[in-house]
Amino acid sequence: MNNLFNSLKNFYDEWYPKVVIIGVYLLIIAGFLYSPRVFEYFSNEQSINVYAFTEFVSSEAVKEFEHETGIKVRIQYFEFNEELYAKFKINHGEGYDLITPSDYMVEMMRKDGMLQEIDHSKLSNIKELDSRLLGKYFDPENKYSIPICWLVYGIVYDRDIVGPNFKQANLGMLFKDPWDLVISDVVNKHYRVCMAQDPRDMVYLAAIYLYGRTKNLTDVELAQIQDLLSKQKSWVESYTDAGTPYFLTGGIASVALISNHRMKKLQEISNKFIFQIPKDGSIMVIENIAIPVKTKKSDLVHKFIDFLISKKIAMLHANLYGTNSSNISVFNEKVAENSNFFPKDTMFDKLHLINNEISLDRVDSIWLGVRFS
Amino acid sequence: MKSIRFENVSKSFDGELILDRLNLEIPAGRFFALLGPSGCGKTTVLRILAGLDAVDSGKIFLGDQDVTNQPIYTRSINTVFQQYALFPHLTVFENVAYSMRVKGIKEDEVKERVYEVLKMARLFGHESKYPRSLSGGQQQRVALARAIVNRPEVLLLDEPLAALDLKLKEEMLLEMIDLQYKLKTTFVYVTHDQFEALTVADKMAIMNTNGGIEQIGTPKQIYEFPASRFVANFVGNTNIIEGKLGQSEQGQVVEVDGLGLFSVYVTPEKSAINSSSSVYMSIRPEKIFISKKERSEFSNHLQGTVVDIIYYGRSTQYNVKLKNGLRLMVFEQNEEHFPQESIDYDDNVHLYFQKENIVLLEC
Amino acid sequence: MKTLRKIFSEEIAFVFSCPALLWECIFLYLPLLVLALYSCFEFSAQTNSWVFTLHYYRQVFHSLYFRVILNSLKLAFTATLICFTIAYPVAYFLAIKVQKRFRTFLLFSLILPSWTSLVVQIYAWFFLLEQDGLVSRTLHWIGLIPKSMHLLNNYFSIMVGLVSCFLPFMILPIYVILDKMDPRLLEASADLGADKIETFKRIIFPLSLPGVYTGFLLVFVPVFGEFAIPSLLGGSTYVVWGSLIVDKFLRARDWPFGSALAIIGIMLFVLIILSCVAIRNLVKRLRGVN
Amino acid sequence: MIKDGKNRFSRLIQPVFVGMIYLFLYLPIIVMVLFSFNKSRISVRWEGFSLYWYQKLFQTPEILDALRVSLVVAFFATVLSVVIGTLFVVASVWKKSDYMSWIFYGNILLPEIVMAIGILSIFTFFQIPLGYLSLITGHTIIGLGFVIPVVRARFVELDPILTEASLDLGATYGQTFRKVLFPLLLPSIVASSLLVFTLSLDDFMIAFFCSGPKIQTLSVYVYSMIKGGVDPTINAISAIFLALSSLLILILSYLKVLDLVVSNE
Repeated sequence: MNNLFNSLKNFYDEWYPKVVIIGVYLLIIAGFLYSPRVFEYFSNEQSINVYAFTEFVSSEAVKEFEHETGIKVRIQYFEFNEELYAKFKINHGEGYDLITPSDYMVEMMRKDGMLQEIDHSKLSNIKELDSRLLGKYFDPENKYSIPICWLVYGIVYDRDIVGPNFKQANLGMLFKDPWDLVISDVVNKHYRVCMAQDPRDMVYLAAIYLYGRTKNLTDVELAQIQDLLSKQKSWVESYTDAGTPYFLTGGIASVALISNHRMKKLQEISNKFIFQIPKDGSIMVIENIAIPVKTKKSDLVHKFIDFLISKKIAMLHANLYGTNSSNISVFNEKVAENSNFFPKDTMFDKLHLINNEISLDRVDSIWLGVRFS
Repeated sequence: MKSIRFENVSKSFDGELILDRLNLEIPAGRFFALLGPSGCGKTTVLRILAGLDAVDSGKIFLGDQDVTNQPIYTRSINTVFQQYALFPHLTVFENVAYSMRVKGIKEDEVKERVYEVLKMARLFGHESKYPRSLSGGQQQRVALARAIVNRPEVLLLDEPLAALDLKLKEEMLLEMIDLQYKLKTTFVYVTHDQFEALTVADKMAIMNTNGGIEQIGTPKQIYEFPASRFVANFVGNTNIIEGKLGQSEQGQVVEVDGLGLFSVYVTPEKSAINSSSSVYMSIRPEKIFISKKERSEFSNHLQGTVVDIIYYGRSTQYNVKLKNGLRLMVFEQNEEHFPQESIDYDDNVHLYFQKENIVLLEC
Repeated sequence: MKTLRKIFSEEIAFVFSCPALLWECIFLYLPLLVLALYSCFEFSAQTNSWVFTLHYYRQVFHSLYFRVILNSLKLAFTATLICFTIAYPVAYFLAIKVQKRFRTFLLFSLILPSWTSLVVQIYAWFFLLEQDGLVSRTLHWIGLIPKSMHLLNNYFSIMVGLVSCFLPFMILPIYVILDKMDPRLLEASADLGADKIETFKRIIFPLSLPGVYTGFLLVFVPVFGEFAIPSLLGGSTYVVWGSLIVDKFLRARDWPFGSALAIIGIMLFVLIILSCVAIRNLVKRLRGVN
Repeated sequence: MIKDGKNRFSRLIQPVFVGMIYLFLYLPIIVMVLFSFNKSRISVRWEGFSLYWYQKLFQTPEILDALRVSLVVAFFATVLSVVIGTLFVVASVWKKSDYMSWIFYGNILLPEIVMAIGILSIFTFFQIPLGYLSLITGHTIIGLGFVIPVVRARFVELDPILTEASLDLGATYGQTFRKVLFPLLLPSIVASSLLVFTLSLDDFMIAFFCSGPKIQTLSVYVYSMIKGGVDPTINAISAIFLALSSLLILILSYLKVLDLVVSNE
């Protein structure tokens, strides 16, 4: 008994100082890490933190908004919806006041309870929105999201490669073996293709090409899609977004999948290329503004949303980025200017939105199979 | 200037006992040498003294003060390290001034004392050089200067001359003796080189391979009257012959198998050795007289054949094979300027020595 | 050393080493532990509790994923080997041939490129490697290739990117070791009758091995985990471990699976290192016996 | 004569090889600087000289902000990792508790994404606000993995003989560290600082996950620009940054500070 007591006492003597030291250090580290909270508490700066796609909220617009309202706007950019989602999944999006998820991401975030309802009555410009973009599957009543702009994927090709038989671009230009097209005289020389970076786009596009739909795809159909993409790989130069202009202007690839706003940039460098929306349909993406559930700056954010969808700013962004504006009057003006980049109304029905029916896991496993074939 | 006393000091490294209840007294103000073969633990003694290693048990006194648990930097003991351990980023001056500067001594005094010491060490004019641009001997002197500048009670020297050539070594030894004489500091000199130890020491201790002290005494005592076979063998060269102590009509004798009787002289200290017990006889090679002629003034006489002749300059060594197969080493002073009998390989020679030159050692 | 120990007291040492250790534990090992737990527990809706499972590990081993890991190891190994082949002569030249006053300058100009963003450098390679790019033209001019070639989106371009980004990390450690080498050793070797090649083979190279090992680690590890270079310069046609993990964590949000992938990759790597060490020791021992 | 010629050839081949390797390393840099003066919007064709991107750079506060964040984070992460790393090395070497050092190999071995996710989950779990401090924390972890091995290698080389000599001469542990070890460790400290600084500037993963909503580093900004190809303003800022750091290195080497890092004395 005494022995036990002694050994306990020794243990205590030995560890007591160490525990105290560790405790002190932990306090210091904690103090160090939590100190911003203190500053935060004392600061009452009027500001909103925006987490947006690279090309949808410009610093010019922000400057103007800051100038008009005196509210400070900080922007950070992300590249993929999934980055946004991953960050929100871990820390519930704490600190962000406004985000720009794409269509399918709105549905996911909405279902996960990450988004706040938007008060439409606070948005004076809401009537100017293009009605074709409202009430889609991902947010039937637009309670959680407001479209800011939209894009459509088209085919860009070198005008030299097409033969006299060629009339309108189609998905076959991407998915059929260029040799076959050469033989059947559709094109007059062999070419290589650039596809987009996101495997999801690839799978859905293949589904449109094969079945004309993106819903209710069976396992067999998905397997066929994988086969198609695997076969296609041999004439694909690269799966890239950023590299496409390099490969096209460098003459390495002659046909590419490209979104219409990126095409606008390409057009600025070279006029060798023609952009068309494939006649068998394509993918469209609606980019939205949404408010994370954790923000406490709802009023300021609504102001900013209203500002973003106003005609002036929508015009600014449409000019700057070449995106299709969600503001109907801006859109119509742009179409009038240059109809090439925009889908005609008849085409609109053939444009498919990405949905969440095929899980990302499934897409990834198809993709891995493709890349390893 | 303080004496040092080790009381029952034990120390082990990794479970291996290096020092086992060591007792040692080092007199104050003397040049004390600690001599022992490599790996005998003499460096450990030094490190314990300096405070670089702690003892497992036992006590160390500096004068009357128990310093066993005193931190290294508070001990008034300085060391000259084997590889000098000069600070490569400091000049000679800064190296020497280091110990005073860390104590916060005023810069005027630092300057004065450093120059004094540098002069003493004949380093004047080198004070702004860096150690790497100095020669080995100069580095040695910097290390020495650095160690004495703070006037320690005890100066420890850990094989300080190991890296120097013979000539420089002899020079440095004399300088150190001079220095010790001037400073009157207690010097503790650790070495495995008997020549260095015999040269510098006022008093020396011999350590054996087990970390025990074999003998303490003046160099003369150690050399002439080794207390054990180990000491006799380790300090200088010697011939060891094993035999049995006995009594005959001429007095005390030792009987050796195949060689007959040796008459010996038993000093009073050795009188405790029992008659008819086995003993070693140690005879220094220079105490043996070698000749081809018969002589009668010596108390012991042997015969043998020359098998090796090694010319040393000041002396020549003959290895002589005795009739029982034992080999003896003999030194003879060289003298070529006067005619001398010449001894050659395979010559039969007579060996003579006096019984007083035989040191009896217990087995 | 015991007195050093006594005076430099236990408490002070503890106070000194605590910040680094705590930092390490809280911000590296604790999270790692959490991720490791993630990879072997599954939330079961039926029992409403966490259940232990090796499901994710099985998934890694039974699929293409494992091949991806092996491929990345191969890629990393090749890149490291190329880096080593190039870096050694450069380090040798810097350490032994170059005059001391130029050395500092040359060393720092070695590091300078890595102070610009990796992505920017990669994009510059885009330009350099394209069909009519500088590299292709130069190679054509020298006569190495028959006509100007498209050098992007293949194994070659990945290698160029990897090597150009990680080469300094191989050169520096080797340089450090070579620079420290005692020139007398070389003289001794020459004196013993070894020619330059023999001296290199028997003295310089074996002595520089620690630097080589460090360089190996400094290049192999980041290349193994690299995802940006293979995916940007390889035209997404090459899948590597790094981008798999990034995909799993970022895109698919399949954290358990991502963790399992990460852990298996690291294990595999550690296993390789350990077996290398073991083989070396074995060889040493066998030699010792003979 | 023939032999001489051959000698000259073999003497030349090494410098030429090294020169080519340097060229190889600098090719992308040269191209980058070149394109920062290009008129074209996409860095793919030379379309004439222009200072437009530099002008635009100074009108784009985000880039300058991002650069500032990067530099601040890199600076503090470097200082912090050097200080606590060196303290650890001192304690572990003087106490002979080397066995603890292996845990710092983890920092080099783990893929950055795993580290980043891990750190983010810990920060979120404890509700620690993200920002400068979380970035500094993360980069300090990366830094420790380099500081500790580098400084330790040097320390072990110096110790114990110089430490002992200093203690023997009456210096306390503190004085020994300040007056003997620190000056001698300085090269390794400076070298590892440079390394940590570089890594912190280049890091993307931790910067991406742990930066929080208010700040972003230059590397994250650059990455988010990738989608549209590298904007020439990025080239411009890289060129400026490069020019500044070259200038710094030139000044330092003129002041002989760098020799300190390179020499082993």
